[in-house]
Amino acid sequence: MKKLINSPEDVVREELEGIQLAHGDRLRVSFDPFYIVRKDAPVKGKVGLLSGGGSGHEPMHGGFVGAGMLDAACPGHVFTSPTPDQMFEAGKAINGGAGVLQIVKNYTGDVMNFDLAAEMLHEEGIDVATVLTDDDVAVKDSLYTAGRRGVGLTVLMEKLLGAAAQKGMPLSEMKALGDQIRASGRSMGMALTPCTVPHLGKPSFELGENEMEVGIGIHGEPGRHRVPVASADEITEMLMEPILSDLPFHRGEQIILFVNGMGGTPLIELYIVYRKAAQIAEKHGLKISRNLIGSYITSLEMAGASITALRADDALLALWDAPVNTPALRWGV
Amino acid sequence: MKKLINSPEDVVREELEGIQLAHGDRLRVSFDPFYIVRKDAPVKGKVGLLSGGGSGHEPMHGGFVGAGMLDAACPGHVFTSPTPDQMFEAGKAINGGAGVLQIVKNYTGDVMNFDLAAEMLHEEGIDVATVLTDDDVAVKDSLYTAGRRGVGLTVLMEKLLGAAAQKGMPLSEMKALGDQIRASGRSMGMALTPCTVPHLGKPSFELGENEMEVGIGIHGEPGRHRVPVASADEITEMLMEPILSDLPFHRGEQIILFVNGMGGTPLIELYIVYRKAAQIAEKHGLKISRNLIGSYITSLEMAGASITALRADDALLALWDAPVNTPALRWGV
Amino acid sequence: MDQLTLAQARSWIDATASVIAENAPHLSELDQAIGDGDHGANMTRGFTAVVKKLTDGAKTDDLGGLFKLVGMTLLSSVGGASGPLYGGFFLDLGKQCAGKQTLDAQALTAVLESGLNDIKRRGKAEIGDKTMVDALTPAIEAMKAASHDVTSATRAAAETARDAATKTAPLLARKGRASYLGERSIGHEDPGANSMALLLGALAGVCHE
Amino acid sequence: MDQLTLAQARSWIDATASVIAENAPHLSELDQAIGDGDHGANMTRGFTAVVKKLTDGAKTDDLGGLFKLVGMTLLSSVGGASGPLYGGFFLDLGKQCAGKQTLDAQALTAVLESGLNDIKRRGKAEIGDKTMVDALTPAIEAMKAASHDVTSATRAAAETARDAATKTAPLLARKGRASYLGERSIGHEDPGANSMALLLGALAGVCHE
Ligand SMILES: Nc1ncnc2c1ncn2[C@@H]1O[C@H](COP(=O)(O)OP(=O)(O)O)[C@@H](O)[C@H]1O
Ligand SMILES: Nc1ncnc2c1ncn2[C@@H]1O[C@H](COP(=O)(O)OP(=O)(O)O)[C@@H](O)[C@H]1O
Ligand SMILES: [Mg+2]
Ligand SMILES: [Mg+2]
Ligand SMILES: [Mg+2]
Ligand SMILES: [Mg+2]
Repeated sequence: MKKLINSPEDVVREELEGIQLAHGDRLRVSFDPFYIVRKDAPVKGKVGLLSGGGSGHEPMHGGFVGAGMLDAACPGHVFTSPTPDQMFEAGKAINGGAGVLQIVKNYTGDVMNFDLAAEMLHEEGIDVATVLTDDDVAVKDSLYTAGRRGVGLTVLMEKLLGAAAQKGMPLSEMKALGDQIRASGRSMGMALTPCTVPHLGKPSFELGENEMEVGIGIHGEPGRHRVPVASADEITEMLMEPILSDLPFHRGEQIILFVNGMGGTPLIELYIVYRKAAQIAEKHGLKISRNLIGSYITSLEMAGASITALRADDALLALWDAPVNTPALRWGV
Repeated sequence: MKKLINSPEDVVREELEGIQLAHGDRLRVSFDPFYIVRKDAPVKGKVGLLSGGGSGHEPMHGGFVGAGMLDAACPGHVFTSPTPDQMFEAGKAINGGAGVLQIVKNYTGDVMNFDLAAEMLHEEGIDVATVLTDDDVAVKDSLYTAGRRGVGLTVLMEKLLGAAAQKGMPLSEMKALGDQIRASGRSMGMALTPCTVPHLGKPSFELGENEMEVGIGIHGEPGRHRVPVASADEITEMLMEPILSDLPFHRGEQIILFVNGMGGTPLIELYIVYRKAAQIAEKHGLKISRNLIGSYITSLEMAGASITALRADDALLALWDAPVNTPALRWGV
Repeated sequence: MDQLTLAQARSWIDATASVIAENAPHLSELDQAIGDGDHGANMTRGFTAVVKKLTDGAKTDDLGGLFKLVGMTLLSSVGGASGPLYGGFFLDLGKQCAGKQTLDAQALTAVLESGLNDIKRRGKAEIGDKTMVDALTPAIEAMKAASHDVTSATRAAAETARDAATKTAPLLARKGRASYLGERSIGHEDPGANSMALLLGALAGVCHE
Repeated sequence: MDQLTLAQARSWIDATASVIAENAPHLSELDQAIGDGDHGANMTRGFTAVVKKLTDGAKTDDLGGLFKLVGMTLLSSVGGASGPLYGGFFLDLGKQCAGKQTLDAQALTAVLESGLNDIKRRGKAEIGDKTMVDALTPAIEAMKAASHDVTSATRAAAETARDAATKTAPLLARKGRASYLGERSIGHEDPGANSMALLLGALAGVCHE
């Protein structure tokens, strides 16, 4: 295992120290328990937007804390959901009187921990609502599983709900908007290489020199199919077709198209994937109204990519265009 | 070789097609010869800022084209300097009457090709000046070599000169400012893994499971020392000490500190490196006035990091803070 | 042995911490095959935190207090799916044992069954879904069938759980991370069933001495 | 053979293109050891573009026109360090040969020496710096010493360049990318010296037939 770390136990704490040193002008880091919060929190009268999850997906979620996006993020250990006390403390820190909305990726651990936190916040007299993301079309028969996983859509969800909160949307409307976004987005990912969780020291799965894994999540877990390595165009088709046919997306619709790197894939390759994805979208009669290309929701150093498509109307696009000022996503300010 | 590509020959063209599809609203891509240019070029009365170099360092340079940064970028083949006809055509496209400034990384190939382009532009009646970057302290005895390499400082140089150009600074002052920046910044990099140039299909060098390469450039070339893998803190010291002692930086000075990923290193590790780098800077009595953390000047999928420190006064910081609107670097707008 | 005492319960927690730490690599390996490879680290982190609190002198006057402390600590240190499940399990044990200093075999069985129900309520898993429920459910049935002393009841539980954990291998996972693998989850033992077997093994160990 | 003709010069370019393409993997391997591994691809891309232009019927009425076309094409298709160096070299040959249909051995030697000087001026490399200069310089000396016919002069050049390219291995690189390696550049042949030897080998080949 080759990593720029000191010791596996210290990875998250030292990362947070780095974030505090780098962005201390606008973020505050709590070390007991771990969370990252806007320095100006709580913003009075604004719904506090809270997310979190295992570490190893950077910049998500900590890199998305700031005006126009998250108010706080709770990092767990690498690939391990955070604990309820983190969300509870973070939730209290960002409650400006209008309640707290939790954005939770649909994993058993995340859901149960956030549920407990919601109970605790509720007992504290704070209004809490929760929006799930479960956009991964690679999870089939989701009725007989823990359900679809939350993946790339989470990034778009955090941006869009962040803008809505900043505009003063009340909690109940935010929750409805979140559910609408949840219902309008689909994703799928693949890996050319596995990744190595620091405290394990060996790759999450083995892949031959000519194999790739299609339908992976974001936790270094193997996917559903192991197939021979294919060209970028073929891979993009393998991801786009299930995404587009699942929702399904209809001719004439507008979408936000998000091509995401898994951490170890260079940007030059993501543009090659975007090229084909855009061509496929066009072939399906979809209009790409906005796009995002880069490594925003990652699996450590895994090489691979995921694609997310979100059906968007003008209201959603206006939220997308609203100013955002976070370490990892910034425009309009 | 596992890559999200179709064929090695098509990598750059297809990447450019992706960029055109993704950012066609604000950039224009020329395919014969290859260059990326602001859609609103030439900007009348403004110095046109031109850079370029081999591909494989994305987002540099193409991702830095836009208001407040580059007017055009010329991508060569992977790790191969572009050709004079590219710079010549791009230079003509961005000349708004105030001349063209070329930012050139100090590599034999880049320097000679940009020199030829400068001659051609000059013959066309366009004022041309050139600023070199040669900030890599890993290159020793630079009098007996092709000189120091241009690495991380190039990103900061493009941002700062981009802001100066946007403010209407004339060419001669821009050249002087560029030379000042060149004299005030130093960098050094290291690799945990090599990278694979697509048309070669095998890694640029071999590294044992317990080896790393210190003093690498950005072209997959081996560095000057091969040493056992060390902790993030030790590695950061190996990079910071030569950087700080070379210029040298003095107690009480302000710096912009840039921790850069080589392409395959996840952000979580870069923050761990930043943490130590900031501690070392503080120990040396330096004030980090601004920072940049991310993979901005890369070597394909190489795992590793580089650090750049640039001495900065308030005038430079104002240029840093000025609005920039490019695919890869954006703030204030 | 007729009763599980507070001192023994405390030893149970210590023994669990040791056996979990020892088997952490194995638990993580199981989790790496069908999950995300952190189960060993998660459980070790949790029980290390518990032992630290106890060693640092956290006051626990009765079984209820002890189990509540264990539950709260697991909840705030484990994370993942197992954190709320094991945390909730011990919190439930704590509720059942409020004010109690000892448990006889029958009471112990009832208390563990209540804990099982908390796990099932929270995780919505049924028997056969390839989770820790598959180890705990038959273990409790075995306790009911065993003779009415704590030593043999817990030994029955431990042996049954051990066996049941192994038998999760051929199951198709329907809950938790492993469920994403579909058919590919078949052939691997469930990590949580294994940690549950270790927990019950540690219980049998202290009740045997 | 007394004279290099336009037709032979044209064959020289074709032969160079073939031999460069054949040896591209080797050239890139050499460049990967002490550079960035693109020399084979760079040179192949360049000469393929040249041959395409010629096959597509680009008009070249004399040696000057032919070499100018080669130079311009290399300049706009090779990139890297070798692009301006080989491009400039052929542009210089073009200037020297403007209006000429043939070159005798002495004239050919003088023209190549002028090209060498262009390379040295542009790249600022001296003999011993471990570059293409180390192959071309002794080759020109050998031509001067050889008997005054094109066949033996070019054969001497080719053999000497071949030998000199091999002898770049023990040198410490002082120019180009390889110079960054310092001592570690020792023990590897220079890629550009090798491509130069191929170029001169191709020349000897067409002058021999
Ligand atoms: N819904 C559930 N009900 C009961 N047990 C579950 C459920 N989901 C997961 N588990 C148990 O949790 C174990 C995994 O725990 P752990 O690896 O620590 O958490 P995570 O899956 O979040 O990484 C599984 O092996 C399984 O026994
Ligand atoms: N300054 C120089 N003068 C003469 N030849 C040089 C110089 N720099 C590099 N070369 C030659 O160019 C060759 C490398 O060419 P190439 O790999 O195509 O370009 P790059 O080094 O830009 O990747 C070297 O092997 C060397 O022979
Ligand atoms: Mg986990
Ligand atoms: Mg090159
Ligand atoms: Mg797990
Ligand atoms: Mg080269």
